[in-house]
Amino acid sequence: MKKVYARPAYCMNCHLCEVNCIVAHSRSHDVFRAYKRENLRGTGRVIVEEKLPLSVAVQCRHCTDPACVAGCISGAMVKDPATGIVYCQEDKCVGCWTCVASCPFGAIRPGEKNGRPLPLKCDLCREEGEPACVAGCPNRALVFEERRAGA
Amino acid sequence: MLREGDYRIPSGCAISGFINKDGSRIDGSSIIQSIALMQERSNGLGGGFAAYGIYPEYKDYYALHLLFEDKISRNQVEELIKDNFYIEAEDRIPTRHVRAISKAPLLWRYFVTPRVSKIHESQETEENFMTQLVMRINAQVNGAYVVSSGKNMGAFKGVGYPEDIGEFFRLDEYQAYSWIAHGRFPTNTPGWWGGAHPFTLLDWSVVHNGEVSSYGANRRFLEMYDYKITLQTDTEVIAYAVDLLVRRHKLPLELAARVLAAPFWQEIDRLPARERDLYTRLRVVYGSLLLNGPFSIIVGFSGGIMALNDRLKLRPLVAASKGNTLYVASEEAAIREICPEVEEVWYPRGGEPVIGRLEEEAQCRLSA
Amino acid sequence: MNYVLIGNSVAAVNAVAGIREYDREGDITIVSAENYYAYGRPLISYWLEQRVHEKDLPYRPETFFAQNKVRVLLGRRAVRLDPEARQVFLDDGESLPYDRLLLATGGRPLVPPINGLTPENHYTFMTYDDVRRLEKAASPGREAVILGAGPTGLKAMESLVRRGVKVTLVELADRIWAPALDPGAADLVTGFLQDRGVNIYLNDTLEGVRQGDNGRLDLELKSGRRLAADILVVAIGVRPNVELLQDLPGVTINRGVAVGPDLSTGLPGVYAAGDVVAGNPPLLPHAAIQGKIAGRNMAGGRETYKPVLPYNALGILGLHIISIGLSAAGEGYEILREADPAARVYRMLVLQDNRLVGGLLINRIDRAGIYRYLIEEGIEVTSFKDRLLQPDFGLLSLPDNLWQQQLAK
Amino acid sequence: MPTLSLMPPEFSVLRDENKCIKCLACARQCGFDAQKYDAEDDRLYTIDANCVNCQRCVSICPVGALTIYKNPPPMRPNAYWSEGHLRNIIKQAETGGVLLTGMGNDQPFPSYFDRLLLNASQVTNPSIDPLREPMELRTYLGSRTEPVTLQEGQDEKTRTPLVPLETPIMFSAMSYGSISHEAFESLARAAKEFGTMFNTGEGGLPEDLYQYADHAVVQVASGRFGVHTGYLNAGRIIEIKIGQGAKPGIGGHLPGEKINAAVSATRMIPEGTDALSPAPHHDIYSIEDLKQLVFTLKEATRYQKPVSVKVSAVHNVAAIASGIARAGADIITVDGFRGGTGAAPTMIRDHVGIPIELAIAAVDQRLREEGIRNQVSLVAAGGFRSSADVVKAIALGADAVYIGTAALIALGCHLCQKCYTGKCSWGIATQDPYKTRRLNPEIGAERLYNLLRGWSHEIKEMLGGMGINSIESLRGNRLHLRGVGLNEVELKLLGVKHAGEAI
Repeated sequence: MKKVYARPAYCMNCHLCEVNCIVAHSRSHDVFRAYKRENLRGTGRVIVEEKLPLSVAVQCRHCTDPACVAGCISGAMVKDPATGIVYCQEDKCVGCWTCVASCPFGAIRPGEKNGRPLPLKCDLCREEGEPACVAGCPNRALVFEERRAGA
Repeated sequence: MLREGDYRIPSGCAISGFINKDGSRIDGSSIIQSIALMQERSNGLGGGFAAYGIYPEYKDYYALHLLFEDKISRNQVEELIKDNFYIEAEDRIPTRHVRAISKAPLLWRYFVTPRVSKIHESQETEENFMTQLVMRINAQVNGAYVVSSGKNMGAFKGVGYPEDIGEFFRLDEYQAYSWIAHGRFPTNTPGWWGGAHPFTLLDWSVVHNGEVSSYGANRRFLEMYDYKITLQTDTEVIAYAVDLLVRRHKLPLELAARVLAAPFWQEIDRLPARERDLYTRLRVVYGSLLLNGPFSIIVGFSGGIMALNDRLKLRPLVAASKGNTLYVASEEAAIREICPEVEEVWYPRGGEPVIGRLEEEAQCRLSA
Repeated sequence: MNYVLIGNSVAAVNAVAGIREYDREGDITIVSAENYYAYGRPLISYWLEQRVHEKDLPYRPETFFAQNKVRVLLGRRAVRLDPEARQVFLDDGESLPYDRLLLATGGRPLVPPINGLTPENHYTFMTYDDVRRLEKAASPGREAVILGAGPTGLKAMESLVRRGVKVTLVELADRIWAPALDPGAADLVTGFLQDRGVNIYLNDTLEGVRQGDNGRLDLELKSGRRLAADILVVAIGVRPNVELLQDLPGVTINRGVAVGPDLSTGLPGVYAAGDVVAGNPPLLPHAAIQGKIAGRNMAGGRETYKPVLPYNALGILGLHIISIGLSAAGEGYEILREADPAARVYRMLVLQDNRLVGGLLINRIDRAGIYRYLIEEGIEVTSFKDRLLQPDFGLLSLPDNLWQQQLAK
Repeated sequence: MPTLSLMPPEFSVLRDENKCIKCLACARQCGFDAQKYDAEDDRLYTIDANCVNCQRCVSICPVGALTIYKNPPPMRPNAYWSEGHLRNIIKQAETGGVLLTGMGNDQPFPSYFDRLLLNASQVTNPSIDPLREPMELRTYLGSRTEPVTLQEGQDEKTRTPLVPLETPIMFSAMSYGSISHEAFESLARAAKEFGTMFNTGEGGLPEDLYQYADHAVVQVASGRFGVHTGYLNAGRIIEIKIGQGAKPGIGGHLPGEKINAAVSATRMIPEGTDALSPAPHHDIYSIEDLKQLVFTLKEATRYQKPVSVKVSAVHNVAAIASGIARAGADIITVDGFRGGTGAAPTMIRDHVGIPIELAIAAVDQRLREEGIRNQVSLVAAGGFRSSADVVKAIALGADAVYIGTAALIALGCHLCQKCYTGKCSWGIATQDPYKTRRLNPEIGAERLYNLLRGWSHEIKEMLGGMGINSIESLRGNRLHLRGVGLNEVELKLLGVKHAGEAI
């Protein structure tokens, strides 16, 4: 399946993927509203890790056998059999955070939205085509592509 | 009024020419008839002819056709000529009165051979010596101009419609195996006889329809080889370019044509390796001689004519043949006018030279 | 191919998915003793406190079964297996032939023999039926005693507290959830619960139950303490439901059903997954993973189940605890610890031979899965040990080849 | 350094707090410590004195919250004592040092490109539409052997191959070390993809970029960094660098901080040591020495590589060029006074050399007068800003041009002129791995390719307008140029007529 791959050699630590992710997952889809009304700062589903000069955007790998899906107690976390996208059905999540403990990449963070728990994880912008992080990456440090396993 | 040589003059034109490859000579009436048909393409500001094989009795002498605006210049030139040549014969070029032609300059011709000592002095070949002398006259002697300087050939040109010029020069009285002609449509009215076509050097003569956008590049390249550009016309640089490539650099005429109207790189890239190498070298070395922009030309020379179009074929050029005669002209009608039953008519592709040469036997006969 | 799955919980549902990866056509029948489509058992505490409603209980939507062409027999119990004939008999006498059978019967609450303890005077905390019964009793102001302060007891406690019930926890060990919490963490959690009005009695257990005239229970503890309560919840563990295979030749029962690496039992065509499997921690992720693998293997796959260490994420009254592996170990292990009692943050990593073997995170649980990855993979951490508890610990803290390999997945 | 600077900051950074979302990209990207973040107070602030107006923060800010203002002159306006002079004096009063700067001469000297206009066809000859007709930009560099002979391959063994360019635009010498590997690779990739050349500059060619060597002009400069037989033979053209337009007459200095392991390996000098290029080549003190080096290099490469000699455009450049041609060079590269640099003394950069337009005209004319123009290719460099500049240079007589600054701008350079600090925020003139990664060579190569594509297309349009469909018909074709506002001396030097004069 097509996934987002990080190319750390070109990650310049601007964290704009986080900004773009936040806007894409906001109600308003507007950067100012997302940050200033919806208070979404810090809720990116992609995490830019820093070990300067190195930095890299970490996000869900949409595993073949996702531990987060296996571990989900409510059935909220699922892997779409058609697209392969692992995503959380938000209204089913109870916030136990087994997914947080499950993910070997640390790519799921506990979050909340409107007082309800919400695992912050990449859903490849399910309905948007190219994920916002990739589309907005100024240095093509993120690519959205199909790679063969092990390649 | 500035005239040719003072600044660049673009012009549109009519050209026509033919060669009897068997060497049979005919008088100038048919070429006049042919060029006259295309009067639409001229505007009365220039016409001219070159004829080959017209001076069999003086075939080993350079036939210098000269025009003088006054006697002073004639004296100067004659002094120069006497210094450098033995003069076998000289006379006023015969003309007849034509109402449309006026203000004709003094027209003289000299049959000469260079003094060996002078050639030695110049440390040049005889031909280079000749060209340098011609260019010296054109550049340095005010009021004098060498109309032609080849052997057994001559150019006749002036201000007026070509048929009037032909009449004026009594071309019906000359016999030639090849004739080329030009009717001119300059976009201004300098009214100087030297500015008419053909332009000649040694036995090269060139008539030309078009405007060469690469003129500046061509000219500056030729200047490196001691050509003195005096007229600022495309025709002049074309004649020099042919002279450089064929006479001095010994390229076959066919290849010289491929310099003047070079194949596109995409064509060259597709050629087999050896040809590709040759054509690449031609373009790389002589790129500055590429004639860029619209043109059709006829180049006359001893023993042949060549017609050539620019590589995009932006100006008209038709070729036809019947028996031993090859015709080329701006328009097919100009050919059919003098040869109604041509056997073959074709439109040469851009950059593809049409060359007609005397048959070997005729060549021998004429030079014997 | 004819598949029969006994049990209708997480293991069985995942087995369906596993089978369908290989076999789109074979007949699948699920025999469910419960009257409900599969639901995540841990959701019952959320249901009890009304954070989850019945419509949200199903683990998979009903369409899942239709889409996967599964026949679900609800409220039916498998009572006998004939491995020779490859038939399983249901409680209503129906027999189902099978080519492949999955035993995913799970477990049931362990209820010890205690004086005066009857099914009527106590509650267990495992099924939807359990909490539907409990809901009726759990009204504000009442008092409950929960026997056992493990994860089940704690979740029961949480939901009862949220319903306004006053809760007392009785735990036999010297600290709550002793298998997962080391003493320091247990203290923190204990203090947190006590602050919220929960009574906790450690080193103690229930010895007798008497029903008073007022309907209240009089509970006698081993220590001699007596507690009055309206509700008694027993949450001290689970027992695998192995009865179907009991005494069949070729099957080894060791508390649970013993299985091979491919999750097959000793009987031809019979597999087992989930809490019923011997040695498996009764945890949902494990059931899901085993179910999937068993399903694949039943349908022709050749996959090995690599035992997954126990791990648990538990939220109690807003305190989030993640425990992984030997999270309570102390003596004989190298311990990295960071605690911020004011923020009720506790982070502890357990190492042995420079490898992580356990982790415990309270209230700061970001990136917890990376620790689990290191534990599961047995990765040597010497080179980045000092970074393990740094606030910015992440994949980049690992050696280059490791994070690169992870990100390439 | 005195604690109190007499000079207020040159720039101010303004942050629109209404827009700022505190994503901190600015603070993370600022290369000069001007943008700061105070985590404790969750506050972004700027240190204006550090700002060099490189525009990195402005460009990266996702909400357009930042603007950099040039502060008004810190003094009473004075047409003679300009702000630049004032700042320089104060800086030198503080440091006692030589003023350093980067990029090209930024002083308001006249630009002859801006005083030249091009011709177009009307009526008497047709213009040519490049969308419909072939339009040829291919240019060959090297010495032409004339006359062309028909004996095939007769002189193939001794003939130095000419080098084709698909467009008469190459990338100037910018050494690995002065620019990042990423920038270097971008140039190399774009050159290869477009079919033109890049120039290694004087720092050698990194091992992993030898795959682009067939599009490399490999430079041999006075420091001889990274020069070995493999390097010379790998490249397509060898260039002896005598001078550079930005700093005629002086050498180079790459500070040790820019010599990391990779640069050190490529340059063949110890890590961390300053790379000093002497002002002259210590084996070239005369034209005959140059000839020796030219032929040494030809021998070393079996006459398979054209040799270029690069000089600054100085007062007697025409005579120098003639000497170079006669010393056996196949290509003469002349770098005008607007040429860029990674580091140069400000006074030299701004006050030495002559405009490239005049240099091209003089050199081309001189070589023609001597009849040796066809023996050498003339490459012009130094301040080409647009395709029109390129067309004008070729019409004046250049075969091809080098672009350096324009290429860097395509890569992100904002001309802050701080290359010599090694802090480049755009990942170009730096070896700091935190910054070099900002320039993804994939993107860099694409942008450079696009630039070449755009310029080449424009050149075709201009050629077509002139009725020319091959670039060689423009070369030295000064009839297609007219001067505006030029005096007679200038017109004569340039060999062009004034606008309004007929053809």
